[in-house]
Amino acid sequence: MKKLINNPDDVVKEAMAGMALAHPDLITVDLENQIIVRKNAPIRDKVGIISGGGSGHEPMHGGYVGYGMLDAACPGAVFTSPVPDQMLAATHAVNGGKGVLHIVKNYTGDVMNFEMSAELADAEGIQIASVITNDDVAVQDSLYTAGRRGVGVTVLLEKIVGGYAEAGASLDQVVALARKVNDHGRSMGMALTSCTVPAAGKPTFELGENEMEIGIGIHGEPGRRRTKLTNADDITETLITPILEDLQLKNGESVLALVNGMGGTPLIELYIVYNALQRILKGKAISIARSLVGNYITALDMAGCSITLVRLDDELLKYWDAPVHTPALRWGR
Amino acid sequence: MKKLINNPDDVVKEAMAGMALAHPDLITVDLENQIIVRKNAPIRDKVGIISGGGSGHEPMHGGYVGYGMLDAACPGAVFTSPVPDQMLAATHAVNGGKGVLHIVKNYTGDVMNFEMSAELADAEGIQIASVITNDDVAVQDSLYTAGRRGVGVTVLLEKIVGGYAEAGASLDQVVALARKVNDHGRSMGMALTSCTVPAAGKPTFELGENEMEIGIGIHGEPGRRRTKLTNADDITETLITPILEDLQLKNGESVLALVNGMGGTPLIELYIVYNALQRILKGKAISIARSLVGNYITALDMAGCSITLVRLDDELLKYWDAPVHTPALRWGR
Amino acid sequence: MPVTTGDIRDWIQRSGQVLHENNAYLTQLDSAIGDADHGINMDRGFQAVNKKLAGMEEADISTLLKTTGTTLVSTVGGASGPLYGTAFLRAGVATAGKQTLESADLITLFEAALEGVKARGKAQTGEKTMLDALAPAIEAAKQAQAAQASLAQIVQAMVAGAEVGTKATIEMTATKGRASYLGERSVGHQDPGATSCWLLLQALADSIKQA
Amino acid sequence: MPVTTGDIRDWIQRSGQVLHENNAYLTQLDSAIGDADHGINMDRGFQAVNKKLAGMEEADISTLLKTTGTTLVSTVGGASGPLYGTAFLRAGVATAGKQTLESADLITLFEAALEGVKARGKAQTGEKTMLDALAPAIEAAKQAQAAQASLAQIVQAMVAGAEVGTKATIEMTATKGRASYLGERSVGHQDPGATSCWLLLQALADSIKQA
Ligand SMILES: Nc1ncnc2c1ncn2[C@@H]1O[C@H](COP(=O)(O)OP(=O)(O)O)[C@@H](O)[C@H]1O
Ligand SMILES: Nc1ncnc2c1ncn2[C@@H]1O[C@H](COP(=O)(O)OP(=O)(O)O)[C@@H](O)[C@H]1O
Ligand SMILES: [Mg+2]
Ligand SMILES: [Mg+2]
Ligand SMILES: [Mg+2]
Ligand SMILES: [Mg+2]
Repeated sequence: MKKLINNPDDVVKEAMAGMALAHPDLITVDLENQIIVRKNAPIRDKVGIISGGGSGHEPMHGGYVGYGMLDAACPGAVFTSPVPDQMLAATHAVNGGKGVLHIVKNYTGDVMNFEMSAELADAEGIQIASVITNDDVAVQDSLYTAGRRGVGVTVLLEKIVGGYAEAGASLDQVVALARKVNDHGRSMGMALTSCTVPAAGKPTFELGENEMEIGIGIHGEPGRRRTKLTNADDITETLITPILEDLQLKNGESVLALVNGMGGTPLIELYIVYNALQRILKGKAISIARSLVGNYITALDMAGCSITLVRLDDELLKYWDAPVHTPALRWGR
Repeated sequence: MKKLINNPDDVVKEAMAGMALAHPDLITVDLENQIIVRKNAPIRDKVGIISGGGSGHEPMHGGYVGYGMLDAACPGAVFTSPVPDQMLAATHAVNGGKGVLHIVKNYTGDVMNFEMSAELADAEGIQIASVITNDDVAVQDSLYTAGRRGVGVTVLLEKIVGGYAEAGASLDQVVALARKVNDHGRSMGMALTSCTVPAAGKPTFELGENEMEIGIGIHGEPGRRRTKLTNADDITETLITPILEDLQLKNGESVLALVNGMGGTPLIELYIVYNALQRILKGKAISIARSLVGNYITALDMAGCSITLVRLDDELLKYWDAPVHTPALRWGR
Repeated sequence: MPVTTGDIRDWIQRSGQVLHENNAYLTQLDSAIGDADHGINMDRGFQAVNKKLAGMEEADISTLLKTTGTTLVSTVGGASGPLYGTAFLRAGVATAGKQTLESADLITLFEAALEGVKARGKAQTGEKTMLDALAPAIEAAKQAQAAQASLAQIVQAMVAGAEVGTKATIEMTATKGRASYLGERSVGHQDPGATSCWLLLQALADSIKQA
Repeated sequence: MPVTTGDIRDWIQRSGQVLHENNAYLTQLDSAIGDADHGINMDRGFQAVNKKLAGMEEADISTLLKTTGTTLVSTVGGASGPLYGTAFLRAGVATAGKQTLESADLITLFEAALEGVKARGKAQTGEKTMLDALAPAIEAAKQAQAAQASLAQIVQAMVAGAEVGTKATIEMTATKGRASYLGERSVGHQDPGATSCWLLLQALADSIKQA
């Protein structure tokens, strides 16, 4: 294992400490409770928004704490959902009197831990709502699985509902918009290499020099199938086809697109994928109104990418364009 | 070789096309001349600023084209400096009547190609100035080498002088500030793994599972020495020591710090390095007034990092903080 | 001989050791069909539990089990944290006021744990989870009890039941948890959570044998 | 027999083939002490050159050489682009108006090229660069000329001189170009630019033998 780390057990704490030092104007880090909180939280009369999940997906979620996005993030151990204590502490830290939204990616562990924290907050009389993201089309038979995973849409959703909350929306309104973003979004990912969990010390899976995994999540879980490595055009086609089928996008519709790197893939390759994506969508008369190309929801050092599309309407576009100022996403201020 | 690419020969063109599609509000890409030009260039009565170098260092330089930074970038083939025709075309595209600055990283090829383009532009009567960055302390005996390489300082310099040019400075003033930034900055890098040049198809060098290269550049060149792999704290110490010696930073001084990933190293590790860096500098009463942590000047898919420090004064700080809006760096608007 | 408070404490301590020793093994199993952290998670959780219990010399059986449960919830995370946490919490509730546990008490304890896991995880047996070790273990315990077996024999039967159940997960297609994403590809791999459950029961048997 | 326009055209074409065949080899050499692109660069450049020359049936020696030079400058990049580009440009200037080249003309051509490389690269021999193939090649040519050798023999002498020079770079410490960053670690590796220079001279010899 080759990583820029000290003791594997200290990876999350030290990275959090580093984040706190790098962004003192935006966030504070509570190492005791292992949460990252927006500077000056709680914001009076604003719905508080928290999210969380295993570490290893940086910049998600800590990098999205700040103006116009999240009020707090709860990073678990690497690839392990956080514990209810963290979400409860974060809920306390961001509760400005207008209720708190929990954004939860659909993984058994995340769902259960957030659920337990919501039960505890509820018992204290705090108004809590939870929205679960489940955009990964790689998971097909949701009847026979834990359901579709929450992946790339989570980032876009956090931005959009963060903008809405900043504009003064109520908890119910924020929840409704969050559900809408999730319903309008789908993702699919692939891996060229495995990632290595620091505490495990070796790659989670092995891929041959001419193989790739299609339909992977963001935790080094094996995907739906292993196939022969092909080129960027083919891979983009493979990822986008089930997304388009599932979203049933029609001629003339416009989307928000995320071409996301898994952590070990350089930007030059992601732009090549974006180029292929544009070509394919253009052929179907679907226009990309807004886009992100880069590492936004990663799987440690995995090489690979995922594509996310969210069908846009005026409301979504408005809050996507609203100002945001976080360590990883910033515009308009 | 596992990469998200099509034909290795098309990597640069397709990535440029992808960039153009992803950032139509900021840049236009001239594929014929292989240059990336700021939207609405040339800007009347503003010093035009161009830079360039081999591709494979994304987001540098194309990602830094836009308001408050570069007016054009000239990407060469992967790790190969661009040709004079590109710099000449870019010079034409950005010449707003106040002269054009060429920012050149100190590599034999880059220097010669920029030199030839400047000779050609000069012959046309265009006012040209060149500034060479050479901040890499890994290159020690500049008498017996091609001189220190231009690395991380280049990014910071492009931002600072870009802000200055945007504020209306003359070519002479911009040149003077650029020289100052370069003089005040030093960098050092290391690699955990090699990178793979797409057209070469295999890693440029081989490193054992317990080895690392100290003092690497950004082209997969071997470093000054190969040593046993240690931890993030030790590595940070190793990188920062020669920088501090060379810069002769004194107690109480403040710096702009860049902890840069080489392309294959995830953000979580870079924050760990930043945490170590802060601790070391704090011990020497040097404060980090501003910082960047992320992939800003990369070497394809190489795992590793570099550290850059620039001694700050009010002038540098002012133009660092000035608004910038490019694909890869954005604040203040 | 009934199970004493000391036996329960010994069990939790021993579990910590066993899970520590099997950290890499469980993580390896989780690499194949999950995200390579189950051993790390369980080890972290039981280390925290044993640190916590070390300061609670006077605790009775119910308190020991409940504290184990809350500590697992607070330190494990992932799927196994809430599941094992709930299991131990429910076990603690089911043993409230008991100074020792007879065979019937022990079965009650594990049935409460089983119900807790089912409720929290919304899962059934046959879905390739820890339930597939725990449920057959309880089934085996009941049969042994019906056959007038001793407490020690009942616990041995549980271990045997958990072993059979764990091995049976190899052929199952996962439909719950992370392994479910793999669909058919999950077949051929032993479930990490079932394996840790079997190890926990093995530790209990050793604690009782020891006593 | 003097060198004709056809020989020069054949040389450039042959160089393209040779560099294409040696793309991986030169890149491999550049991996050891550079950035793994020299073969790729030279191959790209000469492909462009030959595409260009294909449309210039009437060009004389000087035009062929100058066009090769400007095309290399415009398509190679890196250190080798300006260096080889300048070399061919200067060679073109030195052969202005010539319909054929006698031995003395050929030596003049290469001396002009050498001066061009030295000026552009601010380098001397002994610094582990292409100069260490080119300079001894010219030295050998002059000696052969002094010994009344035929033009074909002179070119053979150049190839031999370039070979010796290239092999000698193995023991040199680089002080120019990218390899200089390696300091002592550059010793033990043959310089890629010297190697491509030797290959170019070999191609010339083959073109002349062929004619
Ligand atoms: N819904 C569920 N009900 C019961 N057990 C489950 C459920 N989901 C997962 N498990 C168990 O949890 C184990 C995985 O635990 P762990 O790896 O620690 O968590 P995670 O899957 O979040 O990484 C699985 O092997 C399985 O036995
Ligand atoms: N200053 C110089 N003078 C002469 N030749 C040089 C000089 N610098 C480099 N070279 C030659 O250029 C070769 C490298 O060419 P190439 O790999 O194409 O360019 P780059 O080093 O820019 O990647 C070296 O092997 C060396 O022979
Ligand atoms: Mg997990
Ligand atoms: Mg090069
Ligand atoms: Mg797991
Ligand atoms: Mg080279």
